[in-house]
Amino acid sequence: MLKLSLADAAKQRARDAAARIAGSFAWLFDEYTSLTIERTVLRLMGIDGALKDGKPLPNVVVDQLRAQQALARGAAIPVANAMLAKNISAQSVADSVGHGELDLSELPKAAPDEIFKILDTLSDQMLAHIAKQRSTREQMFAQYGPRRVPAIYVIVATGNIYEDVVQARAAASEGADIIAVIRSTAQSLLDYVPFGATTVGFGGTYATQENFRIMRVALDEISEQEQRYISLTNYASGLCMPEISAMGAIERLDLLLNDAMYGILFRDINPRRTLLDQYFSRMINAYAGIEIQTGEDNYLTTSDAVEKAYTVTASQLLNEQFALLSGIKPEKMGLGHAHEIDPELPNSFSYELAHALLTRELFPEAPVKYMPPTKFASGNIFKTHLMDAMFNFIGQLTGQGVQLLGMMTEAIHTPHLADRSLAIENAQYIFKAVQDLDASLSLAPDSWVNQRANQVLNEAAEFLEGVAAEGLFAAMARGEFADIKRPETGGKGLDGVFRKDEGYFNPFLNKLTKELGL
Amino acid sequence: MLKLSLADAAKQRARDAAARIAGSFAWLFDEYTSLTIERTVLRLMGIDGALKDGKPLPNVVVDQLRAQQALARGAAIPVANAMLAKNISAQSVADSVGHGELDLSELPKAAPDEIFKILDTLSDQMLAHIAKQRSTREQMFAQYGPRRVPAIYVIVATGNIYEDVVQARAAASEGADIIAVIRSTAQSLLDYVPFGATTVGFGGTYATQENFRIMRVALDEISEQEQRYISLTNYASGLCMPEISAMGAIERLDLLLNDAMYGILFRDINPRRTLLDQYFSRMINAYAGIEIQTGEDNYLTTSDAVEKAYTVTASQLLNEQFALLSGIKPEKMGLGHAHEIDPELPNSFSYELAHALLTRELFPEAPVKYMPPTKFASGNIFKTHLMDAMFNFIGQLTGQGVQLLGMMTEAIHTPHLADRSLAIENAQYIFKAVQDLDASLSLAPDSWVNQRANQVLNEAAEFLEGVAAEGLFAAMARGEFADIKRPETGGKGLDGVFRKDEGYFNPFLNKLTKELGL
Amino acid sequence: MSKKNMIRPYGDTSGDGKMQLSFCLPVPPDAWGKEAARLLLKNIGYDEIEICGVRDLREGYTHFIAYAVTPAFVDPSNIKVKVVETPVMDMEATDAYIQDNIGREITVVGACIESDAHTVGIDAIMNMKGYNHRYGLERYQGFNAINLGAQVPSEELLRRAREANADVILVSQVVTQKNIHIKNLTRLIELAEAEQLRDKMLFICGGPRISHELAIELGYDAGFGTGTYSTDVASYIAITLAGRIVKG
Amino acid sequence: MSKKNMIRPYGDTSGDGKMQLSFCLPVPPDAWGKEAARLLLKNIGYDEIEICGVRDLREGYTHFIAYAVTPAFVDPSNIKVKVVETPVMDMEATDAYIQDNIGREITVVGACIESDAHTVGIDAIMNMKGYNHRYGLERYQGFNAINLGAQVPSEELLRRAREANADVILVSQVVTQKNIHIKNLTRLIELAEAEQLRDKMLFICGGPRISHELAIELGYDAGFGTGTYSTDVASYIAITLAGRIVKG
Ligand code: B12
Ligand code: B12
Ligand SMILES: Cc1ncc(COP(=O)(O)O)c(C=O)c1O
Ligand SMILES: Cc1ncc(COP(=O)(O)O)c(C=O)c1O
Repeated sequence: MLKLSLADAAKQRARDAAARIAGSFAWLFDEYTSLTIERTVLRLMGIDGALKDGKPLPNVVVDQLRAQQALARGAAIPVANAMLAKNISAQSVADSVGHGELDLSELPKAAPDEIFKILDTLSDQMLAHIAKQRSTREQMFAQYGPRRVPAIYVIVATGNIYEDVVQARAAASEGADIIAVIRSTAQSLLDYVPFGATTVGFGGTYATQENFRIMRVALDEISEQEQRYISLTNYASGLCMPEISAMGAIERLDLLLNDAMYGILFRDINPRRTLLDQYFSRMINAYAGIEIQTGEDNYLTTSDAVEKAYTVTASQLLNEQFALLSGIKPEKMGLGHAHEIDPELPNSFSYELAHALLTRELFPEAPVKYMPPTKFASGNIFKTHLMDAMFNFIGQLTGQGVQLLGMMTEAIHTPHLADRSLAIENAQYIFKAVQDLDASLSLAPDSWVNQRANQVLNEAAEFLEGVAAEGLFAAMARGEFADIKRPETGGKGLDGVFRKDEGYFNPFLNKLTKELGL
Repeated sequence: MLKLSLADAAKQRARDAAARIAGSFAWLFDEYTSLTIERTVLRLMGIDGALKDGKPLPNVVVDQLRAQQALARGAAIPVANAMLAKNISAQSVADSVGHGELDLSELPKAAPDEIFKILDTLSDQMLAHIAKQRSTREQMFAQYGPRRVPAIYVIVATGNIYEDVVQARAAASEGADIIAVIRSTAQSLLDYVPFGATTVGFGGTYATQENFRIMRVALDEISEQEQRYISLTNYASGLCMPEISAMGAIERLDLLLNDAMYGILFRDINPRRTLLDQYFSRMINAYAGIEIQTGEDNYLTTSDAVEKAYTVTASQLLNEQFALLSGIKPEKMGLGHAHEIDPELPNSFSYELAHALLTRELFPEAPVKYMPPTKFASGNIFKTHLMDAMFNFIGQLTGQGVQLLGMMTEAIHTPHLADRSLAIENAQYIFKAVQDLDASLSLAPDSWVNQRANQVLNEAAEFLEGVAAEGLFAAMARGEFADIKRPETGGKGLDGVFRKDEGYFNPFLNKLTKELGL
Repeated sequence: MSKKNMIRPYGDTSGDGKMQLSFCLPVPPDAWGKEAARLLLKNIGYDEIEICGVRDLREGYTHFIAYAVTPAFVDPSNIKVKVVETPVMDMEATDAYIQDNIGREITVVGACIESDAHTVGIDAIMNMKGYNHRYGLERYQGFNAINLGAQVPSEELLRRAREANADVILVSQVVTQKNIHIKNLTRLIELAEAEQLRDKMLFICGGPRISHELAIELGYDAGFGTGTYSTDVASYIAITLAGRIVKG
Repeated sequence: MSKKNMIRPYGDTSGDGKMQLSFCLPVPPDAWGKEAARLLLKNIGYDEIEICGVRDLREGYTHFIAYAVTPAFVDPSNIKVKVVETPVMDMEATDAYIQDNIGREITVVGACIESDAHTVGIDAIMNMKGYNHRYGLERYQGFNAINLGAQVPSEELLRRAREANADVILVSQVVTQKNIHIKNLTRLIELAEAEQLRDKMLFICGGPRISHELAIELGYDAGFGTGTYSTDVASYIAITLAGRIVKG
């Protein structure tokens, strides 16, 4: 078996530093909330729908509360109060607010214990639903058998949920284990989640709850047809991390892209906002049994994959520590890395092998998410197809958890039906060809591959220790991550972060904290 | 480094049996000659050209002698006699015979010492020319540096030598080290070598001396342009093995397909004829410094590559022993094998790895010729391209001598210009990606790969011992090779084999025997 | 005519007409060459041409990889296919069928004719061991299968068939460069006609570029392409011969 | 018109017209579907159609791989290309040229506009470290380079350019699905015209699907595609601005 000998000390140093960094945000997690967190609470209380102009009702309600400076206690209490006052459902409260028929600040205040009681009931209902989705998933896996390793993960991105369904069904029938519906460009930057089934997106399809539902129904059908559970995934990043997690939990998404720092670095979203949102978002994921996936690949699409390999390791360790704080178990941490080395570099395969083994061995329980070549994918589809084959080779050889298949048209367009099918064919052929190869091989002592892995680990440890000393926000402000400077108070969405006051109440946060044993 | 542990005893058993088999043909090599051997003598004496109807002059002369029952002494003496009688060159003798103006049997007999003298001069001249071609090649390699390992070998096969030149030049500029001009279908079965530049062939271009010359000139030009010596190869198989070797030696071909048994098994050429012809043919190759390449791939295009893997090993060992008898050095033995495992078979890569390592380690000095997937190549060019990538991977990983590149259109047509270019791109990318990977890896003790290699070796040893006991011809007659029954007196060309009489004289056979130290 | 029911290529939006192309032109790998490639596709009739790959092939040639949209479509009502229509039975069923409907062994003589040495295909149909878990005709009780192998001159095939009193001739042609297979197959049929054998036997050809349609065009009774199994051929022969016996 | 000098695809015989195609149709993976594929290619105008690959894509779709011959050709005299024609100088030469011909720093403001976040391309042109061993504009002495980065609204880009008194605007557009790049680039130019900035600055766009020709069409001064280096852009700017200064 291919096994690295990693220096234990370096592993420990790196992990300790990451833990210190993640551990230093209790002030933020304990004392702040955000617009999207409050909208999440409303969604979990059962509020959905949108105005004619598309503005979702959770936004309408939260915005009204905010305008009335009534949000510091959270959105749950005022809405529960309105339910009691009017004796209507949470949804009807939102509808009335939406129609301009209800002003939440003008209602009589109900007795606190009544408010807490109704919130207790509502939150129990929703958590029961989520728990049921979780056990449905578990039952299906038990019935059909576990996912293959690596799992075959493909994207659909037509921009139209109905075309997406066709493409997803075809892919699943051909052997895909996980379908990712790529989001429309820049949805990250919307401070709301669009509503309903959508047919127009750019480079992807909007993530909406209805789109989630439509796709889940289609995949459940194929799961039955193929007697294989087909997982569904989407993106919980950007300005609506916890809302999307909640929607995913409700509609039984199985995985979510959910990175602690992606929004900051790659979307210029405010650092405080991002860390705060990811904290709650991940608690929902943890409870829902959703496997998170992190976006370390983004470091390498921007920077050089050899020179900056250590940034992947460092980010994985940070994502791990932040995830632990939200109650996510190692076996649900799809930490990311990517096959982005210049194909012109001699020994590109050996570099990749070292990096891929390093990730596997640092996180032995994690269903590591391995991203395909994209940066050096070119209009030469034949060459790109080969690069994807080398990527698939390493994925199987090193037992990655999830293989996000590369497409030969990566540099040209979002995948056509045939592109995806060829990608699956590529993976299936290579996976089978090198199925048990790992068992025959070992790594020569003092081999270049082993040395390279240790080098990257050391660089990561050193880097993280520097960040721990300096503070994460300070390091980001200085451009230590991905060469991009992100000041603590810069970026989008900071004005959506605010201090909770004493009376703040979030029934889900409280219950999840308990359920997850945090 | 990937290194097998092969059982020494099995190696020895297999090699001994092969040596016994090859050693049992002294009666044939010493006492017989063939039409093509005699035509070869004439060609080496300087006779070339053809009649209007295309019949080559070496055939015309030999056929006249044969008709007059005057061939048992060989063709050299009668032609030398005519040269003396008429005081003309060997070419003029042939021209006159061709024009029906000369009857070789009607000439006065010159004194034997005069005949031997003139033959001595002629053969010295030709051997000097061949030696010069050999040293030209050696100088060019010394000047430009050695071939890469594995060397990039591509075919051209347009059927038109002038189109072939375009395609060969392009391929060499892109990085090909060796150009093979594939022969027109069934040229093997012609008992003559066509004459002149040709533009119409099926599935390949006729092997003619003029075509050899045209291509050599083109490649010498590119060699200079690229500062890399570009080798040329063709096929010395079929009914004209030694003639093609002679033409190749004269025109500085660098390699020749030249298998001891291919003609018997895959072309239904008579067994005696084939073994006899290969013997002389290989002496010429040995003297000319031509690297021979053997056709073990053919076993696997017909039979199953796993079940019949041992036939490749057995054939390699036989080809080795026959080659040694003709004075070929191990470093000029391009023993063949092929990547022909069903891509649907789990662990196809591991099988190939075992087989490829076995060949490398059994013949450590041989520039092993590794053939690409062909049988399972399908009209799905994308899949075939991937299979070729796996083949290239193993070629580099195990350090094969010559990588005969597969083309993604293998199942469709003889290669288009772009197909070949993509094949070179494929090899160059993979070779670079796994350049030094071998140095990092080792084979686990008791690994499946090692066990598989030993299994094949054992099967080969057992098989060869059976053949040695039974006799090669008897075994072939029983269909022991490639499941095809080839009786000793069946097949094409047996009537072209005849006993030499006491006065037989072949100046080249004698000189080569001496020069090669046989 | 409404385009609604017409068949059009599909990339990621119904009827988007997307196609992938690759080709080589005798032009340099520069903007001029790329424009030549674009114009070629335009002249063929493509829209939204995207030349995404440009590879220098040296010697004045360049390889282009492109995606483009075709306005072309196919009217499904125009699609007519000639295929072998007899049902496919397994070996046991065919043997039983022959016993019941013909009552004697069927003699089949097969070969790769002329310069073609690709026997794997015909062996897959005829040899005992067969192909992909279907035994070949040699294994059938109802067939007397004579496989002459590679590179058999047409004359010899006909001679052997006459000698054996064959019911069926099987011919394989794999090499197709410069349409040599068409020439060879045509010649065989012409010889058979000259020798008045054509109507005495079923003439069946096969090979990776053979379709039933092409076979009919060339004067054969049937043709079989890539992926044929012995069962396809055996059923066809048994049923067709039984039909003739009844009629004849 | 003689076909002799016309440009035609090349497989292995001059002018043979061979092309490789692949596409997906909403048809089953059987003989009927294959015939649909053949007819489609026939309708496009191809000859000698060989459908060599047939892959079941499920859900009623099939992928076809084919080789075919096109009778189309390109008349070389019809090939006109619009390319940036200024010579390319290296950094030192460009700096010297600016000093000699312009005598002051050139201010350049760049951005990925609207929803586009693909900064790697514009960074390759503008950032200090550059791309493939060519430093970016920030490193030039003759340039004052301001890179606004990703997802910059067109309004903001124009505002910043006005503030900085820019000579040149650089816009990058990488996402092209549903021609969003055309929409974004058009909108920027229209805004610039409305604000009367269009003629005060050079407008240059770039991205993998941008050509000089397209840029001109959209109202830009120049466009740069795949494989552009900072040197190409810097030389173009310096020489073009120098020309305007002389003229203006
Ligand atoms: C194996 C092989 C060989 C072997 C043949 C061994 C043998 N005993 O058959 C060897 C190495 C000898 C060989 C040699 C050559 N080959 Co070759 N070969 C192939 C290869 C790799 C596979 C063919 C094969 O076995 N397919 C598997 C069988 C099962 O499939 P099949 O033949 O299609 O048969 C099926 C059906 O078509 C049908 N069928 C076939 N025949 C019949 C007959 C009847 C009656 C029926 C009912 C059905 C039927 O049923 C079969 C089972 O499903 C192909 C490439 C490829 N991957 O296809 C090249 C290929 C066919 N060969 C090719 C060439 C050019 C040659 C040579 C001429 C090269 C040369 N110049 O030396 C030589 C000469 C051979 C000759 N004189 O014919 C070309 C043909 C190009 C073209 N389209 O014209 C190909 C396509 C390779 C290439 N790209 O250049 N070859
Ligand atoms: C890296 C990358 C990303 C990174 C970007 C990181 C970053 N900081 O830039 C990340 C991961 C963030 C990303 C995200 C997305 N991406 Co993206 N991405 C790529 C990728 C892999 C490489 C692009 C690249 O960096 N090329 C290298 C640079 C150097 O080349 P270049 O951009 O062409 O630039 C050169 C020239 O064009 C020119 N040039 C470019 N701009 C300018 C400007 C001027 C003024 C000048 C003079 C010259 C110039 O000079 C440059 C140097 O030579 C491509 C696929 C590919 N291999 O091309 C997909 C690709 C571009 N992405 C794509 C998509 C769809 C997306 C997403 C929308 C997906 C999604 N739904 O989430 C998101 C959203 C991003 C957004 N809002 O724009 C698609 C676009 C499809 C299309 N044709 O519309 C592609 C083609 C992938 C695909 N097949 O789906 N992506
Ligand atoms: C963690 C993460 N989230 C989200 C996305 C998707 O991009 P966007 O932010 O535009 O939704 C990516 C894409 O790379 C990602 O890695
Ligand atoms: C040893 C050898 N000779 C010759 C050939 C070429 O075939 P032909 O005998 O038709 O020239 C091959 C092709 O596989 C071969 O392996």
